[in-house]
This record gives sequence, structure tokens and C-alpha cells, in this order.
Amino acid sequence: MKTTYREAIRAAMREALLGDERVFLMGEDVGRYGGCFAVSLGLLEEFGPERIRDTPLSESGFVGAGIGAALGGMRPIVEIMTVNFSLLALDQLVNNAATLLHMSGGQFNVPVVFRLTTGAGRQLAAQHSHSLEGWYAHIPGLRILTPATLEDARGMLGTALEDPDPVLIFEHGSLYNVPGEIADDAGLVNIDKAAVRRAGADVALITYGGTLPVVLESADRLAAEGIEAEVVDLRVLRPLDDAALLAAVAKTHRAVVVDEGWRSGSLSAEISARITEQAFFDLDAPVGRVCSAEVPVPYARHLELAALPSVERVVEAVHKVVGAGG
Amino acid sequence: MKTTYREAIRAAMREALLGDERVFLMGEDVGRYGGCFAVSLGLLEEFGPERIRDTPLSESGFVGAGIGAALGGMRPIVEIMTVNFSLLALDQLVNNAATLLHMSGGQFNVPVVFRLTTGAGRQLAAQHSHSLEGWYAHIPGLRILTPATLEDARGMLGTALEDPDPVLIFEHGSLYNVPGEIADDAGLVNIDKAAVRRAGADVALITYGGTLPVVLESADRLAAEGIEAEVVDLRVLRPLDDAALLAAVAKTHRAVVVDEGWRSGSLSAEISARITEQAFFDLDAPVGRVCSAEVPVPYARHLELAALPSVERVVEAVHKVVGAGG
Amino acid sequence: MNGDAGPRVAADPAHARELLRQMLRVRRFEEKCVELYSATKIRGFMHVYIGEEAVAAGVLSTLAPDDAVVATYREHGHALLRGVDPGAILAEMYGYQEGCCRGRGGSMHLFDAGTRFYGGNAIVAGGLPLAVGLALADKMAGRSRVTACFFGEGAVAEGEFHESMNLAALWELPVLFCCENNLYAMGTALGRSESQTDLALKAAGYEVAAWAVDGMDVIAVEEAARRAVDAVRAGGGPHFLELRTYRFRAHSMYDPERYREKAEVAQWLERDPVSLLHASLAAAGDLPDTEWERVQRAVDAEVQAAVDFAEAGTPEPVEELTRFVYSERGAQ
Amino acid sequence: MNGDAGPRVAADPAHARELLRQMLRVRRFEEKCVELYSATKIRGFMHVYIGEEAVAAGVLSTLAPDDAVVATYREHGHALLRGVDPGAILAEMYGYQEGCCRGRGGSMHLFDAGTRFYGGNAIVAGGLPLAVGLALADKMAGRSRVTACFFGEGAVAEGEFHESMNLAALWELPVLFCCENNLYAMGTALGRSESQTDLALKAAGYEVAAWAVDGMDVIAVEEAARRAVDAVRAGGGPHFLELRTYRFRAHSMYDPERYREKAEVAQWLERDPVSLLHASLAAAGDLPDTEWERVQRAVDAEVQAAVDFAEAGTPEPVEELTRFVYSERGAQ
Ligand SMILES: Cc1ncc(C[n+]2csc(CCOP(=O)(O)OP(=O)(O)O)c2C)c(N)n1
Ligand SMILES: Cc1ncc(C[n+]2csc(CCOP(=O)(O)OP(=O)(O)O)c2C)c(N)n1
Ligand SMILES: [Mg+2]
Ligand SMILES: [Mg+2]
Repeated sequence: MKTTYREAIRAAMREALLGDERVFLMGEDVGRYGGCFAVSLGLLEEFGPERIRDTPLSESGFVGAGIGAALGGMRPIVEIMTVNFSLLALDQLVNNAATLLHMSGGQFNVPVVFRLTTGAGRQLAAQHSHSLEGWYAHIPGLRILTPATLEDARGMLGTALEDPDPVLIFEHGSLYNVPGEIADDAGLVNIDKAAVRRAGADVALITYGGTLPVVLESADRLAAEGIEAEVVDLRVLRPLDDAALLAAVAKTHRAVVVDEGWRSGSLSAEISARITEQAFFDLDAPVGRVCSAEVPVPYARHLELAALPSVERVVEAVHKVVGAGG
Repeated sequence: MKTTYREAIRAAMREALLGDERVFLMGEDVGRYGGCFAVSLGLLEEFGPERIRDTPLSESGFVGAGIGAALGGMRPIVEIMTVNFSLLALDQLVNNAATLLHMSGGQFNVPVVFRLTTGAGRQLAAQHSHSLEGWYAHIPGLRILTPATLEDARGMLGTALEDPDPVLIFEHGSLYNVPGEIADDAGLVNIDKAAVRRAGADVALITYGGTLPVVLESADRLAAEGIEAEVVDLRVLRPLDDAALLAAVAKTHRAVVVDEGWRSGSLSAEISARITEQAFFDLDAPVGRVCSAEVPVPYARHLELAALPSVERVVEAVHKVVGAGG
Repeated sequence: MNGDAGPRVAADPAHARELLRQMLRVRRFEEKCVELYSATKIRGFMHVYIGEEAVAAGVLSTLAPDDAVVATYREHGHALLRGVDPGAILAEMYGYQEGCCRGRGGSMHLFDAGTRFYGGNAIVAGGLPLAVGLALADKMAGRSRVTACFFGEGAVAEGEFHESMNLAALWELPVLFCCENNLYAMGTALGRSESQTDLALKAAGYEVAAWAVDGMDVIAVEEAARRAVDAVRAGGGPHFLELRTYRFRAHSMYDPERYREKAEVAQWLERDPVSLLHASLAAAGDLPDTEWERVQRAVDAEVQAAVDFAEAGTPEPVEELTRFVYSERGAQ
Repeated sequence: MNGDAGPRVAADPAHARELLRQMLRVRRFEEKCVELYSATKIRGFMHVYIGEEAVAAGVLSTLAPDDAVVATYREHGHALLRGVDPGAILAEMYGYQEGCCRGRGGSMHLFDAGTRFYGGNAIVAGGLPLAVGLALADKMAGRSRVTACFFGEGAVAEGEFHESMNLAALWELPVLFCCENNLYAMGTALGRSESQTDLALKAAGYEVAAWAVDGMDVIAVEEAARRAVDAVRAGGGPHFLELRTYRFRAHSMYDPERYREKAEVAQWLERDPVSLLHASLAAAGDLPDTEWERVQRAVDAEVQAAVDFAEAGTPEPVEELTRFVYSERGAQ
């Protein structure tokens, strides 16, 4: 079946709405407008304004209301238009969604799913280009998903809705138009494990979300030079799948993490630290990192491109770790 | 001169208020109440309600107003009662304070200083025990300070006020009562460099803020066993002082980072990654980390203590890196 | 301060006695908490409700068992009157596994699924959006339940108050907003926090029906709350009560109370909701001394039993530290 | 929609002609932006102000040079009328170093120190607290400057609106809040966003003087703004204007406009502020055709000059990528 990333998410929402009357979608312009990125287009007509609920511009309010509705027995899908605006709702996410189960000694779980567009690359400038999914992955109590493939766009939401705890799904804005084939019966996928997207024995390229295409292209480029990269798609940024990281490194002895977050304190640091901690004597070179430049994302195309991970920078980083050490 | 951490900060504020009429203090209960932690006690009486300005419970509003006042030529000290409540103001901090200089192409700098109490250890439970200073250190455009000594409590604020850019000063709640001697003429200190608080050649213990006392105590314990630790106090979490990290590791070949943040995605990961990247072949063991358990901080004393870095855990981590490798 | 002399004479003396008893339960429980705090049995931040008992007692007596309650960090009284076990509340403050949250929450984070008591929130105004969501769930499911949400007048300045009022009104949700206006947010008097200090008027700006009530008069509170709860339950959308009250004690256990005059406190103490109702019942001959003594003894016994329960509590094994971060579930 | 037939006849035709010219400058500039966007010269998100020109023209003509302006992502017109160089604005949207922000900001982030134009904020309501702070600085320094803050009616639902209104009123700060009520926030009609849709009434809940104005009538806007600015400058505290207007174009360049009827748009087009003022001036004999043609030519020439300037722009060297993250300063 032909689909796109956008349509795959919409199909997942439709299925969830059809299958469970506790599911509803709420967010800014999800209804009449059809979704800021047209992901929910048509759902209002099919499911009505109660279940496809347009909200006012009140991020903290409706994020908290989503948490409350989950406490009240619903299975809300809350769309925060973009991760940039989620900063206004951070208190609700960190101090309520992530803590209620624990603070209540296990009494109140919060089965809510948040969907957020993330990432740069479309010249939207500093306030509209954050890649904060790795940052969110710091918070215990949250599960962080980053679908990078059509299968994951189609399958993660349903599994997330079955999860008794709060899940944040980060959809990279550059992926919505990606077309492709998907099995007619594509369905739920696991939300626990990383996946190997390409096998190779020379270096492990570890990434997720919007940079997966960049990394796959880099791997092709490297293959042409005779360097075979194993590409690991993290899929789940919290909790991280350590076993997958270690398996890749055990095979390749070299790794480069590619992460659109700003370098300092990004998820790439955590991955680097974990690999080093657990496989230090397996490593032939220090884990490399390709991240965004430490600058609010600039508007100008050439500056924005220079700020973000690119095939050139990935290839260069691989050359460095492959050149280094044993 | 005898002082405490609290009094040192108060003295710094007094000096700033006396020395520059553009300086004012604003925040919840900084005036009539005397400050939630009594840091600003007496300042209202001395400087009046215009310059010691009590605010309503509107974190986003008054944080943004502090940014605006800085744009308007003032030098505001904005007290966010605790880091926990700063989540309500995160949009202003990340999308305005940190970006305005850049977005405006260098036209508008934001000379504002934020003071925030941080940290756990006083049984305040999940919503009042965050240690997010390392998390904030992910954001380009912000400078993040963590005074751990009386000298830094006394001296960092003044330097921060001279800084043309936004500075966040995180004061660990457990330090306010710490007493000690300070030079009568103690004054401004640099806000760029880490400091070595104890010299030793066997292992580098890297920490900051509220865990410095824990680490110093651990170093004593280790010394009794014959392991001499070099203790590095980061002081500045952004931008990090790489040279200091590398100098310590060049000397010790082993390092443990002690950080009250939750382990995954904490600043400790960044430090580990940086050391590994830049000094991989100097290291005799992977960089160790002692962080908080990945759990919303529990109320019960024994659980809270178990969640936080402790002397026992530091010593154990050192044993591990000292035992490992060459 | 309110001008009235005292609570209206109760239409139903038996019910008034019951309200008095409920207030007394809170009063004695809180006094015990203060004592236990001084004895370092309880730690962390603790905020007691002494002086404000009429608010929780009046409002909560109007709720049905399957209604929901959202409160703040000053919520011992709400938990107690909602029916949470006093022993479990106190054990929670001791940090024991017998506590209503197994020692994870402490004083500021009491929760109880059985009575639909959703906390215990230590972020000012942080509970309001949750209340909106709970009510949304009820409305979508077609249940005629009410969610009562308590918060201080200090919370009114927060953006989340604004967003929550608007959402609830816009979507006509069954929320009862109960603003406990005790005139101070820590040390900040209402007039230094709000440009518009008439809070009921403020609520009207959202098209939310709102009225102010003498929060020292439990009969008046109950009457107003009943009217509001009935309207909310009948589909009348959110309602807002401004409950004018006063806290007799410091904000928390650390507050030196520099921000208010002793004389002001003394004046308000004359409007002690417990004494006033007791006096009016006694004056009307509706509360014989023997009966009052019996009630007091029973309340004291309940508190003592709670203390005994808490004292006998046990710490959660430290191996359980990371439980309840995620739900326990089978492998996928 | 407003009932009035057209703008009031101007007391001063010369001044009315000037207001018309200013509106036309915005109109033509914005039309050019749309064209350049289609030609992919401009990228990212872009929001034009066509239909709403009377608001910025009327308000900004009442400000003094050292007053401050805070705007939104729909701010080309505000920047232009505030006096920011049109070439620098357009070069900014081209992403060139000759742009007013050296290509860092783009359409949504125009800034200009020279005219005290503080952006250009792409977070809805994100500029309001900044305006409060700018005004606070003026008040504390004893300067009688005004800060005008523009935002859409959608922003009213945000907590930051609430917090900012309250702070400004509580501290009696010289802020002029200009709510551009164009009835939609992206695709969300006001009635699906606010329980209370009378926004001036809402502002009154903060004790802020507020009134609604026909935002398609530049003379009315200017009159109201002058009254408000004078009051603010005189120390009368913040004022709030609800400017009732309409955007003739889509929200941004990506909006298929599914949420409103063509007929509604057509009705509002009849109230085009540029055509209306032109018609009324012409009818009164205050604007000869030759003069109008001269104005149009001058405006077109200005726009063309801006395009030429932008076209001749150059990209910032990529080595400058990390400049302006921190201020440049000597070693400490
Ligand atoms: C968002 C936030 N800011 C600040 C605090 C610190 N704080 C705790 S209680 C309180 C006062 C709240 O006053 P009010 O809402 O009137 O409730 P009251 O304590 O009077 O019952 C403050 C400032 C907090 N817990 N949360
Ligand atoms: C906090 C936040 N939420 C959502 C958005 C996305 N967004 C951009 S403009 C807009 C509509 C704003 O409407 P309004 O305030 O009425 O201004 P208008 O565009 O009509 O001028 C939205 C939802 C945003 N930029 N910021
Ligand atoms: Mg209060
Ligand atoms: Mg609008």
C-alpha cells in the first residue's frame, strides 16, 4: 500500500478512534483547520467536534486537561502543534504527567499520548526549530518515541495508547511528506527497542527521527568508499535500549551518534557515555558525535544548513573514528 | 569575616543595589516575606518596594518582564523561588532570553540575572526537588552558574550582572546555612572557569553546586584509603571549561562525575562524552558517573537519600574506576 | 474581613453538629500535625489548614462519592473530609509504606483512588488543568459527576488559572472552582498580587457563574456550595466560589510571619469557624455540653488512632526506590 | 462584523491622506512579499497583514520616536510603519546580511534597535511579558515613554496574556495593549477559543481601561489610540484596545482556509480600510486622482527599491554561524 508518513499517522489515529471510544484527539487547529501540518485532515468530519477537539491557544491548560482526562478514564491523544510550544506546558508534563504515578504510590497512572512536531530544516528560525526530544528524554516517568519510518509512524501511536503511562511522540517536520510502501495490514509496533536499519561491520551510526534519512544517505556514501556502516535507529529515546547499542558496538568497535539536538547535553552525550561505560575496552576510538551547532537556529538557508547534521559532517566524523586508534 | 552562603548572596545583592541604580530585585516574596529562604531579608527595608519588588504568582509573566526590563536598560535580578517553578517560565527563558541577541542579529542583548534555588535533600518530594541546572545547560545563549563556595556565593552575582547576556545562578537549597570565613574584601569572581578544590593524582572527581561537600567528604574518605582525588568544581555549567576537565584527566587518567541530576541525559553524560572525545587515549578506565536515581524524588527520608549521590556511592564509583584497566 | 457576626443559625441542628464535628476533625488533626512536625516525625514542607476548616467542610459535604476532588499542598483537611483514612494520611507524612502514597508523596502529595482524591499538588495552580481534564472525561462519557478543585487566591495570578477557567467555561465542563481566599499567598497580600481584588468579578470575565461566600461560616459555605454543585451537576457549566477565609497559622512551618500584623490575626481569630458554630449551636440549645465533650473525645480518639497507626508504620524497603516510575506491566 | 458604512470623514484631510499613504505602503509591501514568497525568494513561515493595515497605521502614528513597539510574527507592517528600512526588512526575509537581523530572524523575527522595535515574536503571547518589562524599565527610570504591544485575539487565551495584563495593571505600567482581533487564530474562530468573546470586557477584569474600536477605520483607530497613548503617557496605567479587523489572506502561506466561508471574506473585503479611506477622501474632494496616482507611484517605487536592495544582498559568511549567541566581549 502506498502511503506517506503523514497519512500513516492519520491512519493510526483513525484506527484508534474507531477502536476505542475513550480515545479522542485534542489540540490547536486539529479540527476545522485540518491540523497545522494536515495530519488530522478529515478526522473532524468523520468523528465530530467532541472527539476531534480544537483547543484555544492554552498549551499548559489543554496539556493538563489531557492528563486530567487520562486520570478520568479517557485515552487522549493531545497534539502540541510543535515542540517549541510545549515549553509553555512543561510544568504539566514534568510535574504532573511524569510524577503522578510515583507521587501517588502507584495509584494513578496517566495513559495519555502527546504528539509533537519537532526539528529544524525548514527555515523557521530560532523559536520554531527546536529539537528537544533528547532533552525530554531526561525526565523519568515519560516514554519518548521518535518514529522515523512509515511503519513506526503507522504503528507507534496504537502501542503508545495501550501504554498505561504518558508517552510523547516526536514527529520530525521534514518527514511528513515522505512517501513509501507499507504493508496493508501494518499495525502496532513495539515501543521498547531500537532497530537496525542497515547492517555493516565497520562503524555503528546511531541516530533517530529526522536524521535517519541523513544517516542512511551517509552510509551509502561511506559504502562507496568501502566503509560499511551499521545504522541503528533508536526509535525510543527513553528508556534507551542499551542492549542494541552494545550489540552494534560489539560488532563495529566504533560508533558515531548523529543527533539534531544542540551538542552540549544532548542525547548524543548520554549515548556516548553509556557506550563508553559499558564497552570501553571494546572501543577502538572514542564515540563520535554529529550534532547541531550551538546556536539558536538561524533563518538563512545556508546558515541553517551549516548548523544541522549533514551527510558531509557524518562522513567526516566517521573518517575520524575509523582513522583513529586500532 | 564570618558569613554564611545565604549572607554572602545577600551581601552581593546589597552591593549591586548600592552600586548601580539600574539593579533591582524582583520575585515572589522577595520583599515583605524576606525571601522564601530568607536570602533577601532586610533588603526591602533598605531599598524600598520599587527595587525589592514582590511579584504575584506569575512566573512566566515576571520572568518575561525581567527580560523586557533588561532590554529597556535595567539590570534586573529575578528570583525564581525554586527551579521547580521555572518550568512555568521556560518559554520566556528558552525562546526569548536565550535567543533575542541572535534573532536580532546582535542588536538586542539581555543583561538579566536569574537566581533559582535548586536541588533535593530536604524531603520536599517530587515537585520540589528538581536539579535541572544541568538540563538548562543544554540551551545556547544562557550562562549557567552553580556557586558551591562562600566566595562564589559572594562573587558570582556581581560578575553576572556585568555580563551582557542572560545568566542563571542556581543556589542549592542545602547550602544556604553553610557557615564559614570569607575575606573582608571578597568581591567579584570569574564566571568562566572551573576550580580545583582539592589536589590529587589518582582520580579526578568532577562536580558542582550542592554535591561539592559530598565529594569533598568522599575525597577525605578515599585519602584515608590512600587514594588521592583531585576535586574539580565546575562552577560554570555552560559554557563548560573543557581545559580544566582535560587538565585534571591528564593528571589522573581516571575520572568520576558526580551530579545530582537524573543520570540519563544529565550534565554528567556531557562531561563523560567530552573527556572521552578529547582524552580517550589518556583514560585508564571509562569515566564513572554518580547521579540521582531515575525516579521522581520520593518524600520518605531513606528513599530520598537512596536516590541522591552519597559519599558511599562516590567511593564505590571511585573504587570501580581505580580497579579497572591499567 | 467579613462584617457578619457569626454563622447563620442552622436550619437543621443535627446537620450543623455534623459540620462542626467535621471541622473539629480537621482542627485536631492539624494541631497534631504541627506537634508531630515539631517532634520531627513529619518533615519537608507542611502547610496546615487551621482557620479555614469551614471551607473544606462546607464544600465537601455537598459532593457525592463518585465526584472528584483536586486540592493543593494545604490539603490534609480536604483529604480527611473526603474520607481518606486518617491513619494512612499520617503514615504518609511519616514516610511509611502504610501511607496513602506509600511514603512517596508526604504532606503536599496526598492521593487516594478510593475516594477519587487527586492530590495534593505543590505547584500553585498546577491542579486546575487536571480538574478541567477530569471534568472533560466525565462530560465526554456522559457521567453527571462533579470535579471540585481547591486553590488559593494566590493561584489566580497564574496563567493556568486563566487557561483553566476559559477551557472549563468554553466547553461547559462540570468543574466547581473553589478559591480559598485567605488573603495571603505566603507573604503576599492579595492587593499586592491582583489588580482586581474582587475575585468573583474576575471569574465573571470568563462567563463563569461566580459568587463570594463567607468562608468562616460553614453553613453559608455549604449552602453556596450546594447551589453551585447542583447547578454544575445539572449541566450548568463550571461555577466559581470565592471563599473568604483566613489562615490562623503561618504559611508553612518555616514562616516567621513578618508580613501581617498580630492585630489582624487576632481580629480574624474572633471569627474562628469552629468556635463560632459551636457558640451558635450552644446558644440555641442545640449542643449540650455533654454532647460536645463526647464529640471532642471521639475526635481526639480518632486522631490518636491515626498517630498510633502512623507510629507503627514501616519504611518501604529501599529496593523499591524505583517502583512507580512506570506502571508495572508484562513484557510486550 | 462592524455595522458602520465607512471611516469617519477626516477632520484633517492632509493627515488622512498621510494615513492612507501609510496603509498603502504596507499593502503594496505585503503584496510584494507574497509574490516573492511564491518565487521562493522568501522562505519559512510568512504571515501578511493585508486587510489589517488600519490597525498598525492608526496606532503607530500616535507614538513618539522613543516609544517602544513589540509585535508578533505578522509584523512586516508594524516594522515598516515604525520606520524600519524597507530594504533591510526585505533583505532579512531573503536571509542576507544586509537584513535588519543579518538574516538570522527572517519574516517572523524583525528587530530594529534604532526605532526601538523589539520584534517579531513567533510564540503567541510571548511578547506580552517583554512589553511589561520594557514599560517597567521606563517607569523605574522615570521616563514617560509608552510601550505598544500588538498581539492577535488568539493570544488572549494564553496564560501569558493574563499574567501580563495583571502585572501591568498592578504596577500601573505604561503599556498600550493592542489586540488585533481578526476573528481567527489560524483556523480557530474566536467563539471556539474564548468563553467571553467581548475582549474589552475581558480586559476590564484586570481593571485595565479598555475599549473596542473599528479596526477597519484608520481614523477611528488613530483617535482611540491617541486617547489611550495620551492616558498611558500621563501615568494612567496600561490601556487595552480591541481593534476589530480581518485578515483578507490566509493565515500563512500554507493555509488552505478551510475554516471560513468565501462569503464572509467577501463581506469583509467590502470594508477594505485602504479602499474605504480612499473613497471617502475622494468623495469629499480631498484626494484628486493625480495626487492618488502620485502616491501610488511613490509607494511602488519604495517597494521596488526595497526589492532591489534585497536582491543585491549577500549571504553572511558561514563562518559567522555561531556569532550572536553570546555578546562579544573582552576576556574577563
Ligand atoms: C508555581 C509555584 N510558584 C511558587 C510556589 C511557592 N509557593 C507555595 S505556596 C505559595 C503561596 C500560595 O498562596 P495561595 O495560592 O493563596 O494558597 P495558600 O497557601 O494561601 O493556601 C507559594 C508562593 C509554588 N509552590 N508553585
Ligand atoms: C504558543 C504558540 N502556540 C501556537 C502557535 C502556532 N500559531 C502561530 S500563529 C497562530 C494563531 C494566532 O492567532 P492570533 O493570536 O489571533 O493572531 P493572528 O495570526 O490572527 O494575527 C498559531 C496557533 C504559536 N506560534 N505559538
Ligand atoms: Mg492564600
Ligand atoms: Mg487572530
